[in-house]
Amino acid sequence: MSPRLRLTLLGAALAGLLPGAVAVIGRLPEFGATIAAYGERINAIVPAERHVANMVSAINFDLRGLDTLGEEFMLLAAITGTVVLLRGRRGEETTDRAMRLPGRAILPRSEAVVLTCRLVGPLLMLFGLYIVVHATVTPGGGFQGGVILASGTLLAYLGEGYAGWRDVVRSHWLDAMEGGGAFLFVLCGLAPMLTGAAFMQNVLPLGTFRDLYSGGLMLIENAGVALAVCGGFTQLFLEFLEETRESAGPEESGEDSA
Amino acid sequence: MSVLIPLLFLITAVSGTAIVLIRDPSRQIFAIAANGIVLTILFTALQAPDVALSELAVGGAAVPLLFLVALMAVRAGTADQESGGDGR
Amino acid sequence: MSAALLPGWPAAALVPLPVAIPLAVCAGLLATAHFLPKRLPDILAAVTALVVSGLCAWLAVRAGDGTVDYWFGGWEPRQGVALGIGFSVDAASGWIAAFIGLLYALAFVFAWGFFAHTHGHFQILMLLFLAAMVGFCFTRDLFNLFVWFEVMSVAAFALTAYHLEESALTGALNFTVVNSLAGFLMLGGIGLLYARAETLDFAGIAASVAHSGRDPVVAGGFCLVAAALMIKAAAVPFQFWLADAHTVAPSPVSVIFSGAMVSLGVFGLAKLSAFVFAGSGQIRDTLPPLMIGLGAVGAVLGGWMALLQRHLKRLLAFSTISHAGIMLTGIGALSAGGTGGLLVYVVGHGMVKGGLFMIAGILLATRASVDEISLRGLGRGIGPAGAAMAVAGLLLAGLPVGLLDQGSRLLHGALEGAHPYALAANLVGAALTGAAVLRAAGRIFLGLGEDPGDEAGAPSEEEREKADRPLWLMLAPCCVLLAVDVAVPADWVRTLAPHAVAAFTRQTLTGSLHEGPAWAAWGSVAGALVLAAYALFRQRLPGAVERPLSVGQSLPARALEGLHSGLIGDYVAWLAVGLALIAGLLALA
Amino acid sequence: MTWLPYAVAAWLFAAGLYGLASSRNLIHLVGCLSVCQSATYVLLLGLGYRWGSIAPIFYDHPPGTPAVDPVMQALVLTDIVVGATLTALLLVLTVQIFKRSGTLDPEHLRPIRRRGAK
Repeated sequence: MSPRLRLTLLGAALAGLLPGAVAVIGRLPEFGATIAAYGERINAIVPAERHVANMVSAINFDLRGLDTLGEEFMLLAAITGTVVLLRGRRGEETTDRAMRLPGRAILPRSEAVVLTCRLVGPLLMLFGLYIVVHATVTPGGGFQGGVILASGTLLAYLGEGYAGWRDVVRSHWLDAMEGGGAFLFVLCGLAPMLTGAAFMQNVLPLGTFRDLYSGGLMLIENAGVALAVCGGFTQLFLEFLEETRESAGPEESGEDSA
Repeated sequence: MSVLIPLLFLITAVSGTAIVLIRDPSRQIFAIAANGIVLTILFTALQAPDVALSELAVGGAAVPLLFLVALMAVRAGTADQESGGDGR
Repeated sequence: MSAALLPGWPAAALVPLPVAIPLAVCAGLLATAHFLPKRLPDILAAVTALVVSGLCAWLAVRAGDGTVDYWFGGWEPRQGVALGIGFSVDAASGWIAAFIGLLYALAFVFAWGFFAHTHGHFQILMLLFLAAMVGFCFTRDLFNLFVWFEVMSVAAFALTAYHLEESALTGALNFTVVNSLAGFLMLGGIGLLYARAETLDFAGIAASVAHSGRDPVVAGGFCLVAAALMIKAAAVPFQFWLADAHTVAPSPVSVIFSGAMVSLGVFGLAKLSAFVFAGSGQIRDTLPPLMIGLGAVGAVLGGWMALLQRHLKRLLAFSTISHAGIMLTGIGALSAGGTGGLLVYVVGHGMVKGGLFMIAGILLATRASVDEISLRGLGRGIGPAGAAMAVAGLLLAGLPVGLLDQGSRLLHGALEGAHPYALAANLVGAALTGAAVLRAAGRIFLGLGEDPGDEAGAPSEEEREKADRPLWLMLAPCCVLLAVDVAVPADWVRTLAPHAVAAFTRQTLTGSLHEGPAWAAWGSVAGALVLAAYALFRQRLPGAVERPLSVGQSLPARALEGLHSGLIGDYVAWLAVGLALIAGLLALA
Repeated sequence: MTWLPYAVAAWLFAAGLYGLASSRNLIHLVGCLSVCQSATYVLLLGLGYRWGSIAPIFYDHPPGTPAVDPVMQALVLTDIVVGATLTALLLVLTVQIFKRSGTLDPEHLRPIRRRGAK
């Protein structure tokens, strides 16, 4: 199809959908008037039953923990896929040379950048850790904290440079971290079954409401997620940044990737 | 609040449309990051701090970074090609 | 059988295991793959898939006439309202999951050593894919269904591009964009349904849908969710991604794509329309024209396109579109026979199509090509593969033996009275795809058909896969699949089907299911043989007969090939058209 | 006003579809897909909001205070993860496509070509 024909087709289809969309929007509950019974019920019963303050964490790690398990493995699939697709051609070897664009001057990293990164990096990681451990009481949790922790390691890249970063961050350790975190999460599901409870049933002592140690099993699941997400995102950044390197030798052909 | 939230929804619509309309990827990155920030503010206003925090980490930082790196990789490839490097 | 071995165990306690075990194995593999010996991931993956298959079969037996319900986290419903996520295993879902496990185990055997130096990444992605499919079959929670839908998609995207050729990457990109849009549509639909039903549990939504009468919000939710599942099921006009993705994926992955992933889209749609949306009159009135119309068009279009291909995997991909169309007509029949036929057909088709993709993989590995015309006569040294391909082709065409045939007979029975055109389209689709496979088998293994017809102008691409496996190792899983399809006792299926359908649709049902006429199967087999013979021996026909035939065939052929342009923008436009079509039919109903 | 969030969601999805259909650069196309996705965030959170309610975190307020719907927030959290994974995968595909074919224009890419057309 020519681009014009295609856009005409799309326009016609969207115009055809318009009355339907208007009808649906007209009959949806008024914005801000009420919330669904499911959410209302959870708000009503979970603080007492699970001793946690953050309902979203309670849903993610307890009531609907299976969704989070799936989500965790979706992330694992995507990162494994990214690794497979990016490494396919360049293999697993790493280069410690930085990329050079012809015609661009090579600037040494300024003292200020190095210093800022050395200061901000640890602070960011501390903040990430705070977010992780406070999952059940304040906003945030393993996922958000994990991403922030991964960004912290990224700052090490900005501050220490590529070679230094590559020295610190080893790819198969990240694999182990990611897989281990995910494994811990599955284990949190399977272990209660040994005691005769249901998959992912919260069998641990629940702790006291609004306390850091509240939520029982949720805390371990949360740690697993944090570990997996932090390892996964660092791996993701690492593999992506690798793409901007110049390859050391002649590239092998794509055939070997099969 | 009753003025702020509709306004934020409208800004979201505008910033999303901007991503579509800015066709140069190197400038689109800014629109993507801006959209991430706008969504973060909207989510905060909608009383969803958990979601806002993830959107800030993912949509405001991680995703624009991935776009940036992809763009750099493509640029490096283009430079290779121009200088007769290993690009095809 | 296993029920007798483990009589005292509560069936319900094991429901989460078929999902949790592959997940645990794949997390463990990822964490330790760097240190493991080379063959271990292969063995571990195949064993895991077999264990999953066994567990699912056992659950299916235990489910019997009812369902095995399980609530995660111990969140049982209170006052009839679900709080957590539940799995609900009925016999049909259980057997389909068991079949999927078996298909994976055989695909792992088929791919033995093929992906050895990737640190188990291939096995990790495949096991995730398996866990997601089992979760998709068992869940009774709409958002959980979406989660498994997405895990399935993400694993599939990465597996498609595994070869890293330009064609593989572009095919994977089209696949990813279209199926991501499917995910967003589904989530939008979930939002609408949640706004109306205020719960995510299937039973809760079903109750709310039944009460709400003619409600645009429910109809909109159905429209979005159905569109998402139809994209996965490659229904016309959402089918474009399939031909691209299945053509370029590594053959063990294509086995899973065509054998299980596409049919699961139909399976999900059947479950939702029979269980969740059964109470809405508007949706019940929409289903027959929508599913039968699109299904019939898909059956014929896919079959025709298959006949026009020379790239073997692309040929099989189009035949999958055709068979997915045939399955969709089963949903449109709105009867127990239609649903039952569709469920049996899913399993039978998966076995035959999986076997065929394995044969394509064998040709790739031993003859370094999948191009039918350049392979002409080159298959002589691997006769057993040729025999398997011919048998599979006849089964696809409707040879009256085995599971696939039982499924089609039930479908024919359901369509016979009210929808004769759909019955005809099903027969034509089966004949066309069977003819395409038989023609390819004749040309490759017997060296027939030196004068190619329209297929000579079809797109093709050189491709090869590593030839490091003995022939028997690749042929054995293929033969097992075909043998299981043929050997499953017909009486067992005949007695199981009515109960399984009743439990699947959560309705009570009496009597056996009506089977279609016997001439239908022979008709489509004869049609396939005639078409294949015409394609292979066309040069022997007198010119006066041959010329008008081939001109009449060529014109629509070129137009159809032009539609499948491979451009992502076109696919997005067609997606919007399909969405508008569903919405329009809902508005008219 | 009562319909604004839903209309914004529909608008974003349509705008994203337009971008996908008209894009001439794969990186731009990936951005457009994320616009389609932000439509789902807006729809879900819009459905889960209630005027005058607190966030569903009973730390500063005692349990029982009217709060917005936590389920929708949990769903959007998952959705954000989906978005990040899809973006990463698509960008990888884009980078690799560019390396193989030297172009980012979807109009010049075909998953499979006619014989001799290359």
